[in-house]
Amino acid sequence: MRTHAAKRVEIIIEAPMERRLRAALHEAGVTGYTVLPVLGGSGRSGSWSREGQVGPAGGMVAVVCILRAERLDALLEATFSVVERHIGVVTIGDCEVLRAERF
Amino acid sequence: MRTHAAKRVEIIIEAPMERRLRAALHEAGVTGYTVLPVLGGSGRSGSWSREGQVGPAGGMVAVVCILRAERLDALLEATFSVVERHIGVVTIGDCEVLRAERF
Amino acid sequence: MRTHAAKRVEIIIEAPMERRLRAALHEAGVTGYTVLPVLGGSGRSGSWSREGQVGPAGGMVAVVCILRAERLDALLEATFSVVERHIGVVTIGDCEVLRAERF
Amino acid sequence: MGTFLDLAAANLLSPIVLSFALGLAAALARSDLSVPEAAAKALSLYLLFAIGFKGGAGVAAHGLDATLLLALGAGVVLSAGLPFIAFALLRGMTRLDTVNAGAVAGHYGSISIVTFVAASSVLTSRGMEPEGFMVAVAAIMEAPAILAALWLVMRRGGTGRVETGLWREILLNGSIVLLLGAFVIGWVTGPAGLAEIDSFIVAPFKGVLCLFLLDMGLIAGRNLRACRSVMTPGLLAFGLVMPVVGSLAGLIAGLVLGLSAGGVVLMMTLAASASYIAVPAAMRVALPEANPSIYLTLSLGITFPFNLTLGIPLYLAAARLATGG
Amino acid sequence: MGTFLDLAAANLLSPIVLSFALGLAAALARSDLSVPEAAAKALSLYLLFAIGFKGGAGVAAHGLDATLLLALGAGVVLSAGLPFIAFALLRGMTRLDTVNAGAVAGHYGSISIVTFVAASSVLTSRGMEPEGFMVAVAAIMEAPAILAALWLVMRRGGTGRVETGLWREILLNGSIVLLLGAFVIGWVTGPAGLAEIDSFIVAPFKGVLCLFLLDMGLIAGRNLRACRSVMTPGLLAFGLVMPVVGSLAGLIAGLVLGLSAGGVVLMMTLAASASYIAVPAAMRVALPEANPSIYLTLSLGITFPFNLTLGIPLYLAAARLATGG
Amino acid sequence: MGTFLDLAAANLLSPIVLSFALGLAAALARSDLSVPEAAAKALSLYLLFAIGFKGGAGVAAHGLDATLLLALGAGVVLSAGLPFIAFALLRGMTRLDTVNAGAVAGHYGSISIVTFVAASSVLTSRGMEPEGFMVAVAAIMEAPAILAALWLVMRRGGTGRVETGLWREILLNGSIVLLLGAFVIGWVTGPAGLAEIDSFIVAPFKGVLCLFLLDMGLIAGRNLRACRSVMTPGLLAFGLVMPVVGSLAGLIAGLVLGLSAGGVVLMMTLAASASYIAVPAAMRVALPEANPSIYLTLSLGITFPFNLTLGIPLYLAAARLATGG
Ligand SMILES: Nc1ncnc2c1ncn2[C@@H]1O[C@H](COP(=O)(O)O)[C@@H](O)[C@H]1O
Ligand SMILES: Nc1ncnc2c1ncn2[C@@H]1O[C@H](COP(=O)(O)O)[C@@H](O)[C@H]1O
Ligand SMILES: Nc1ncnc2c1ncn2[C@@H]1O[C@H](COP(=O)(O)O)[C@@H](O)[C@H]1O
Ligand code: NA
Ligand code: NA
Ligand code: NA
Repeated sequence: MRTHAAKRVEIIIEAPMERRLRAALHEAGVTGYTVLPVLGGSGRSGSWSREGQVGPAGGMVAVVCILRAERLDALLEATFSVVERHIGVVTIGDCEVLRAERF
Repeated sequence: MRTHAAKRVEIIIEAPMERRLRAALHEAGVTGYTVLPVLGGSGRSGSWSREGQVGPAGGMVAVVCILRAERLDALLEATFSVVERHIGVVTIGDCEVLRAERF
Repeated sequence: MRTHAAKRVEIIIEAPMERRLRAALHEAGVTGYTVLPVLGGSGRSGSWSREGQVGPAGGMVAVVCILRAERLDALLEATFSVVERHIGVVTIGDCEVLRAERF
Repeated sequence: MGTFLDLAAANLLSPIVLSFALGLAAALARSDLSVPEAAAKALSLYLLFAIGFKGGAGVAAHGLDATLLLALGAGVVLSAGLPFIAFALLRGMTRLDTVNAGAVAGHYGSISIVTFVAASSVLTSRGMEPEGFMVAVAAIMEAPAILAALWLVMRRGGTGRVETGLWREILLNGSIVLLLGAFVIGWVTGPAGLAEIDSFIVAPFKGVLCLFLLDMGLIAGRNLRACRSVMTPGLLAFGLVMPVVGSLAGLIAGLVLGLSAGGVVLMMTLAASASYIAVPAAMRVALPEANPSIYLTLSLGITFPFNLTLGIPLYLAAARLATGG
Repeated sequence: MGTFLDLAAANLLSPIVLSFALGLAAALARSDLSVPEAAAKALSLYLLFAIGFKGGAGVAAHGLDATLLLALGAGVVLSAGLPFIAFALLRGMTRLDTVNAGAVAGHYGSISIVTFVAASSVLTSRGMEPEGFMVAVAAIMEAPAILAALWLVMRRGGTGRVETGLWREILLNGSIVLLLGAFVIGWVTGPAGLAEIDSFIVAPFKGVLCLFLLDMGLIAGRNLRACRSVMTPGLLAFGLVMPVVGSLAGLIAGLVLGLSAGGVVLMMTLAASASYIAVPAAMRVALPEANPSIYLTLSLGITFPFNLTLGIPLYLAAARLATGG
Repeated sequence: MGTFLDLAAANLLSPIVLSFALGLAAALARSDLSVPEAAAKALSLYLLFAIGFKGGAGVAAHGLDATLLLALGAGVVLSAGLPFIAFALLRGMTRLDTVNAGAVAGHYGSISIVTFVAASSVLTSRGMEPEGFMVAVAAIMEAPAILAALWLVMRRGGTGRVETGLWREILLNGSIVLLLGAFVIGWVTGPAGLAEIDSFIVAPFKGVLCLFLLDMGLIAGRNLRACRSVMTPGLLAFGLVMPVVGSLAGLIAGLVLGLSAGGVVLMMTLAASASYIAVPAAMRVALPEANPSIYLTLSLGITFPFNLTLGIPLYLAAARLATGG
């Protein structure tokens, strides 16, 4: 089956910043992404889990975005403007996609 | 530690199609996969989030499937038969696995 | 935007083992990871979904860990000590990261 | 007319409708107020269980006769017939293509159980106890409309796919099973069973309904915000006219069957309401080319609020007039 | 015998058992009816809190004597002892290997708190108030069985691993902590405390139990469907015989302690029931080689439904006969 | 003093406080007891809806005068003013930098609605019905403190960012909207509306509060365990002193306004309590450099338990003394 090269970007970010990340992606013309829930984690600021949370301030979400390589920079710039001062992890990987006309 | 090359396929698909995808994978002999919940997303048909949903019709799930490269085509064909007329994103990436005898 | 090479490890493991995996990672000096919920799946021990579960014994979680290549072996060893006798899938992929000083 | 205005005013100022309005307003103002999905689903399980059980206990208390079978038959006819009327109206009033018109039509033959619950609650407050078996009529009306809609589309060359397994999904969908199951349990255990659990399913019922409608308001509001673009004046008009047309069919059916005034109101409400759970899920599978924004916005964003606020008092006034009840 | 048949018939037609049956039937028919995990967990928190609190308030009302300590001791002995009987039966009746037999045996020494709750609710309906402290006996019976099971496996060269941290997990598992904590709160605040919150924990209790058992039926049914393949006639027979054997041990313990008829029923129920939450979680960690399908299907798919439907009326009839109560 | 000790003892032994203590103890002992996030959120929606509705129904019953407006004004002044006092205390008692001190100060100007609910519940038990409009005062006190805190930080060269959209998020956050919305619904539907749903929002209220506080105890305990390292004696002292200082400001405001004894208690409680939902979320966005461990541990781990256990009886005793009520 024919596939096409693309990039898979994964952004783990604080829940209160999700709306802002979505807006920044939108402005940068990145309109395809999927948001996954996060149960807990660990990082420099310690270990946390959803059970110990009250309200949305402490949680995180993972945003997965598949896009063509040439649009990667626009996405990274938009993402960086949001995560800059905030907690967050951004990774980029290579992948192949089916139905490339979607991206 | 010894690892072995494999493929990682990620399928983002409408929740009402999950049962059908599972069945198609099963028929194609792909019996190893994991289903993750999805909170929301954005695509050509606009932006959505779980909060605005009623019933299962609008939600999506992510299916992750690790398998040996030689079985990839069977999986893609099975997947395509299900997502063909439906909303859905399919990506394929390379990975290494521990305990390759499982795949 | 400048990025740096890193590894992305994904561990799918039974929920009752999550605490032990966290502890093992911590001991191995791996302090950055994120835990995602899992809805269901299929493997050699059959197919399951969260709906058919009672109590935490049957569920699984996915742990995603981004780290520098040179620390990969420590992580795999720690992980293996926990998943050895248990159900679980471990995959390793290549990725690039923003803000490499975090890893 | 005075009756209708009085009824409408009383209805609009009830905690139930105001809770819905609160949710709607919050969503339109883009507040982040939200009811967790699991909690909303739990509330709906509660409402289905309670309304089914009470219906069954009512049947146990008042006995049963041939009217039940006739009412079930009328439900099937309404559910399968209304999509044809809806389809014709849609082709006349809007520019929807066959697939989308068929998908929307299917929603209007089927029913909204929450609208049914809200109408039941209004009837209970007014002492107009309806026939308990109307719960079974509600359940039987969910599915036939889907068949009618697919037939409408396929007759015109559409590629609706009625796949193996879809029928089981539709007929055994959770809401139907719980509603009918609770109905049977209520019937079997009767008033004694009801007495055992009435402080769970009767006393707090209306309060739970308030919280549930708060969430419905939030969802309807978010839906309206997201889907403004698909709304045309024609669609909007259809979303307001179709429930009234449907309710007339329900009125006739109710009168022919000789139902009580309360029963007639429920029959009208069922015919007037549009599905937003079972049918959308089936349409995603069978008619993936149809645009969900259109049918969801119509049934959830237009017709549901209309029925909840003005429709129910209208049907109440009409049923009273017609039955002299 | 007449008594048992009457009791069984009444029990089988109660809303509680019918709700369970509805869930079971829905799952076997592959309906997509489901209770969200968070809602099911919330219901179980409610039930544990309510039953613990009421038990404690009961102790506060009726005072306490040495029987509590003796009952706790009996609970420990039953929990640690029954796995040996279960293990012997399993080796005789089935072809399970040591590890699987040990794992199953551990489940049958421990208890199912929902079975306990259902039995309590039946007793309350019949005016047979049991001793409040039976809640504490239930809590203390959860863990000893695990130790016994691991000992059984390791004695035969199995590699059960009793890792640091596992004991804390077992002894401080959420259910035990909440049950005992609520028991203490009920005891401390007494009837006055109960009066403050009884419209939350007493009045709606049975209705909540219905919804919870609906979910238990769904889970048991899904489990049975998924795990048909592991069921053998021998295992099935064990799943039906072992609760009766256990209940006899419970009967003897209850009579020796001089408990009330209600207390004897609860002691029998505890001994007869098998764990499907705490022990499976512990076994996944300590005996990962054991097949969860076997022990979950036995305790959840066979023994739990048996106890809920026929077991409880049987124990009730036996306890009445034996105590003359 | 005798009064305070009596009140404190009665409060400490209430099911509400004991449930909180149970959660705290379970978390500190590392039990895995937990309330699912969706269930906890549902409980809080219930509490907000119920307390708002009852407040509004109270206003409908007792009428309204200029005191409401004055009380709202006092709320704004307290909310905007207390951060300055808190900031000064923090700079004196601790070594927090500007950003962290500002972030903490903002929490103490704002309020904890659960503390308010707990105080209301104590007042209701004692027959000291407070003014219904205090619910609106609670809502209005959430936001001004955030503005004050950001001003404090920016004045000293900090880079607090008050981005477009943040204000809408703060003012339309779900809790405020639900609380005020339910207040309005209660007001519009009045005692008749309350009668329709009181078996949902009045009767089970205290029991629901118990379960909710169980979860608050779990969260506070987990927070304390995770954040021990950031706690210094200075911070601890601040977390105990600040609520008392705040309550004095509230006392003065309540007396000046001429509130009832119950109203004075609530005003003191609002001033004394610290936010742990709305303000932390706003601070993550506006002051990301501030350490969440510090402000969450202070408001959730220190001040909240203090208010719940000793604070409320203290404010009750003080208000009685001061109003002679
Ligand atoms: N190396 C990593 N791999 C995966 N997730 C991470 C990593 N580092 C941090 N995270 C996630 O980001 C959150 C905040 O990280 P930090 O700012 O380092 O405390 C953590 O709780 C994790 O959920
Ligand atoms: N490029 C993408 N990357 C990740 N997820 C996507 C992408 N495009 C679409 N999706 C997901 O697929 C759903 C439907 O997409 P669409 O059919 O384009 O509206 C979206 O809501 C997203 O959850
Ligand atoms: N090849 C695979 N790809 C993704 N997930 C898998 C795979 N194999 C197993 N899993 C996950 O691991 C769980 C247990 O697998 P198993 O031990 O093979 O039954 C499954 O239920 C899946 O969630
Ligand atoms: Na209809
Ligand atoms: Na047992
Ligand atoms: Na305050």
